[in-house]
Amino acid sequence: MTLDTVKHAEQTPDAEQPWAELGLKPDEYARIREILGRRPTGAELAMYSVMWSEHCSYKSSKVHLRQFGEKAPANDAMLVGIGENAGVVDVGQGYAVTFKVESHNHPSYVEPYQGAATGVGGIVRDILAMGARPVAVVDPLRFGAADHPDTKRVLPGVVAGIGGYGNCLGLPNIGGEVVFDACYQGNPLVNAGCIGVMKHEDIHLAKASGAGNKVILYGARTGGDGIGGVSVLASETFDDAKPAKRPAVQVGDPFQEKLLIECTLEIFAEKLVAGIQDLGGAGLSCATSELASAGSGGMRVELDTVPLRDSSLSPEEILMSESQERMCAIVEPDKADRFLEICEKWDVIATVIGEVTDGSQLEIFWHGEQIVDVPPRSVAHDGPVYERPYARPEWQDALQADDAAKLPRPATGDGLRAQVLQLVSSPNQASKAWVTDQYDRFVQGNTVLAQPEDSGMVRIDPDTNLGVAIATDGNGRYAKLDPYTGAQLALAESYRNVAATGARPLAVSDCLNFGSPEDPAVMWQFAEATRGLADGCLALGTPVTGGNVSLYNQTGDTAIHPTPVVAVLGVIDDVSRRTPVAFAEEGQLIYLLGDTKEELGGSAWSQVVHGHLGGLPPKVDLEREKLLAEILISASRDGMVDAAHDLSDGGLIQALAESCLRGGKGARIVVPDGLDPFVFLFSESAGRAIVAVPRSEEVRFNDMCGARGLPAARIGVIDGTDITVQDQFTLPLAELREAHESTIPSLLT
Amino acid sequence: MARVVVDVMLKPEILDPQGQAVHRALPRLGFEGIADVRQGKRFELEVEGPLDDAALARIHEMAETFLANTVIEDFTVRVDS
Amino acid sequence: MARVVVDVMLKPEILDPQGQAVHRALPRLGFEGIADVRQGKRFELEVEGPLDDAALARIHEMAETFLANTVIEDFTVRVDS
Amino acid sequence: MTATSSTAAGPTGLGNARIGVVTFPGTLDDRDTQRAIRLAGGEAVELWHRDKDLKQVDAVVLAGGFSYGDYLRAGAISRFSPVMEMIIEGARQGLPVLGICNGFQILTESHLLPGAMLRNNHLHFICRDQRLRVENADTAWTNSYEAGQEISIPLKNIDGRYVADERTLDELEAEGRVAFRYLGMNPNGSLRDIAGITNAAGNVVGLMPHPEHAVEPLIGTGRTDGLGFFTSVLKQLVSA
Ligand SMILES: Nc1ncnc2c1ncn2[C@@H]1O[C@H](COP(=O)(O)OP(=O)(O)O)[C@@H](O)[C@H]1O
Ligand SMILES: [Mg+2]
Repeated sequence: MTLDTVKHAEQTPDAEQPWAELGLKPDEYARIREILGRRPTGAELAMYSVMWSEHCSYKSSKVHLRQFGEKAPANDAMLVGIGENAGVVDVGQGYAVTFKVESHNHPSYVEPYQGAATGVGGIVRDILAMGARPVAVVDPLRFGAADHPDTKRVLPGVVAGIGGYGNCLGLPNIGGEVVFDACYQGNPLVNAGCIGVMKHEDIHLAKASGAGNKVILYGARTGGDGIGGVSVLASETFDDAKPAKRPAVQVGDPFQEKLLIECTLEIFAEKLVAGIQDLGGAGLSCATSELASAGSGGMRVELDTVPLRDSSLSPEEILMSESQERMCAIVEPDKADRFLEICEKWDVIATVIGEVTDGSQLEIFWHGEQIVDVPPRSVAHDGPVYERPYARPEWQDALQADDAAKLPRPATGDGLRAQVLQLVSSPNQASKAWVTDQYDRFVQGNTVLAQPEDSGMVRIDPDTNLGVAIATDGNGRYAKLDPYTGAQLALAESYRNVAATGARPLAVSDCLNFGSPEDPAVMWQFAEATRGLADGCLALGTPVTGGNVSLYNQTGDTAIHPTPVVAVLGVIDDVSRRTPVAFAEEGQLIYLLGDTKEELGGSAWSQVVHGHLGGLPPKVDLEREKLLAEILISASRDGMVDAAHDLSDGGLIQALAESCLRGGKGARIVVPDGLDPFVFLFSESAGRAIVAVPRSEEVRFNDMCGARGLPAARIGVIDGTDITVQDQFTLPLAELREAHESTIPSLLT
Repeated sequence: MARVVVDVMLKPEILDPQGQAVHRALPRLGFEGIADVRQGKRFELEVEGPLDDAALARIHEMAETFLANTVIEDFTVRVDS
Repeated sequence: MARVVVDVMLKPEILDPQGQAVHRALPRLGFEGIADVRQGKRFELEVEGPLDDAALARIHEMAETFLANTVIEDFTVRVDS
Repeated sequence: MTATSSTAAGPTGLGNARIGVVTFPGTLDDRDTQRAIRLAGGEAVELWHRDKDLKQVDAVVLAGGFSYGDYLRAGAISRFSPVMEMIIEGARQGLPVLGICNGFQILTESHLLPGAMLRNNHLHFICRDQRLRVENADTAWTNSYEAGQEISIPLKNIDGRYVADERTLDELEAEGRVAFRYLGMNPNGSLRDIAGITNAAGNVVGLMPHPEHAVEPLIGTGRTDGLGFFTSVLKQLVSA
């Protein structure tokens, strides 16, 4: 067997290399040769190919993502911005919060349980690597048509995987989304987000500095996971027959991850690490090159010291392995023993695999022979950047011209009633309890609000009641009609959801799910959505702190709807002031805040009743969103509202139904003067919410809205056990509940 | 009635956290000398009618498409006697 | 190295919802003629050293005290050949 | 995020009682259980699975979670830890021991309580607010309740189906050792709707639902029905 050492590479400049099989373009391969001044070794080629992939290098999206920095609003809360494992914001009282959303779409289609489970595992390690204790997870999910047979395979598996992993880690699941649309049939979206909490002084960064510091790999043994492509290298470099089989799917071990969390937190508490990085995509290649390039010196790694699960792995494969539940820490020599001791306490395997050098190169050795000698930055950060061509698709105009206003509407109260039932029982609008009851929302004993509340909320300090809230939203239908506006609507909705619970929106993370960047139409959608999101964040004063891009989400030539998912993080000084969704007190007054216009493009009604997608999505007015949020937050702080629910897909009637069902109380509603009952019930105008105002607070609440210029219309009162829309229809709660709650179970069981 | 057993095991290259946890616990319980443990599933099927080649072929297909997830698992079918 | 297989099945009187779920799904998938399905666990142990009576006795004890919970489960130990 | 509040004497003034909370690898609800003990007025003492002494605690809680990932069977691996040897010994001599969820599973695996826990009959993890009836209010952990009292506390597990043979079940019923029963829908197929049981002496109690998640009005379900478990044992320790 010949090892492709650096020396060997120098001596055999013309050796054929499988760069194309590894996904590199000719010019990319040429650039690697230029950087190194020779041909890369097999191990180097493996590292470059994976680190320069779309997934790791963001080569197609980078030029657009820059706007998040360029247009970032001035924000004192931002402690760590884009570029680290996750952003960090100041939430007061010395606490910092880190949060991020990531995708695990493709693996979840192949093996739903494990794909989703390892998706949770990955995002939790990102949060942990910042120095934080993970305190909650969220899971925005999208599946194909609810009644498609494959959805019965994918959805239960994904949900069981997210629950199986997150529940076992002891992380409350406090929010997320479940959306069905045929466009996700062959390509479900499994996004997962995590929040972590730490004190300011505990923030850790991924950097390797200080010559002589130890590089410690700890956690699971390294197996042949996720190295598909690189096996071609193994077969190139090894004379003996085919390499052993490599797993097509990664299996998560949540127990191992739980140990990793507790062990790492104990290590943080004793201040034993100088730098730390989780191992995710691209495994050791990514961790070592990122740590080294962020530090001041170089790094030397003895690859044969890496503990293996499969002894047949080649050095290239070890470098590329994406085995789960591993972390890499930089530790001062005199702290290494204590570090290893804590790992031993938690039954976590830990190995010194190298050290930081005063050189500038990342050098990797295999049984004493050098197989990698690269400038780490060239691997981690100097990947290719594409200015992919983009063009507004020619079908966009026709789509927007196909206005939902022309769709037939019910003319009678009975007709409205029937469509209300149809709406609230449709898969997208129906109760998601079948899914969310499989998630532990109570663990850690700090959950103040969880699904189906507008945002999840956890207490982070039991003494002061300081808390944080998070909501995630995205609407691919809106974004398909207009990606710029669609991205802003996702942001606005998430922002509104956080404010509705009484928390002040602070910062944003996103997961941008799109089709192939090689399709100019998709690239246009991506460019428009990122521009919309960046402009929106600037207007709302909530910076993007980090996120994730998932491209190539398509089946054959058909891309998914452009689906930017936006997570907004908020802070609340005293969680006892949180506002729930439930209408629970008879006699309280129901107010509709904001303006209702006739906006049905992309609406749930157009989808459910007519199977239609066309026209323009609702307009966005971010100044109005800010005002609405201020009113909701003030009203919560001053005890003027006992319940609030934002209006989004499904419009007023959907929100009203949810608040009534949650509280177990009915409502008597009057259609405001000048509004058509149908538009009043089904329009999806943004910037709106309904609130329950105790009678004693009505004057004060009205004065506040009046003084600040927010339209507030009294539309009814909490009462009885029916929802009655005066002169139109009456719907018993029991009938509504049956419609709302039976859909998902009957589709999936 | 005939009994057919389908054994489903994770493929050797796939991580088996359960088997590992069992393996790691053994020394603590005083059991030495076990080099590895893998944990899988065993299905016992009671088959109506004659257990001819056609029936076995059907069970094989059932194992392949349903009882095992061949992305990560291998299986064997055998008649229990 | 010798391989010993320990099969662990729920006692017949204990409800096996996993087996039942499999059984119920079969007709939908087009598989008829299966009267019952039970699902259990299979452990494959790689044993170091000679597989003599003493070793087998130890494995039997391991199965009885650890691999199976004899309140609810039966087990069998056999050498894989 | 450690709760540092009220470690001293709590509302009931029973602060001298030391209650151990065991952490196994994979235990999740240990910190919440410690908090619940402090809220009830006791002193929470951390016990580690490798500990070979019980640090002079007056009672022990085996907290919920997924010890050893629940691999093999829930509770099967934890049962063999050094700390369990001490606890099994102590329990036989009257030490109050409460097993919550995974802790209950460990107690059955240890044969401190009869029967076994199996996968829920619907095969899913289930997280819900669960109504229970306290059937036996004479144990170390239930004396703050009235027999027949209904409480609501969170249930969250995938291996929550209690089974035992008929003879054992009859015996449990006859001796009043069914401590809690599910009300409304049986959430997992547990035989005779059993949610929790006690040993004959009443010092060892196990149940699947989580009282420690129902001790503060703001958090979780918003109810405090679970606090009584912890005040019960404190009361019993003072009067002992
Ligand atoms: N859509 C996005 N919006 C903002 N930041 C992003 C986005 N996508 C990626 N980033 C940032 O780019 C950096 C690299 O992303 P990623 O490779 O996902 O991180 P990791 O290596 O931790 O998985 C991170 O700081 C991430 O937050
Ligand atoms: Mg990372």
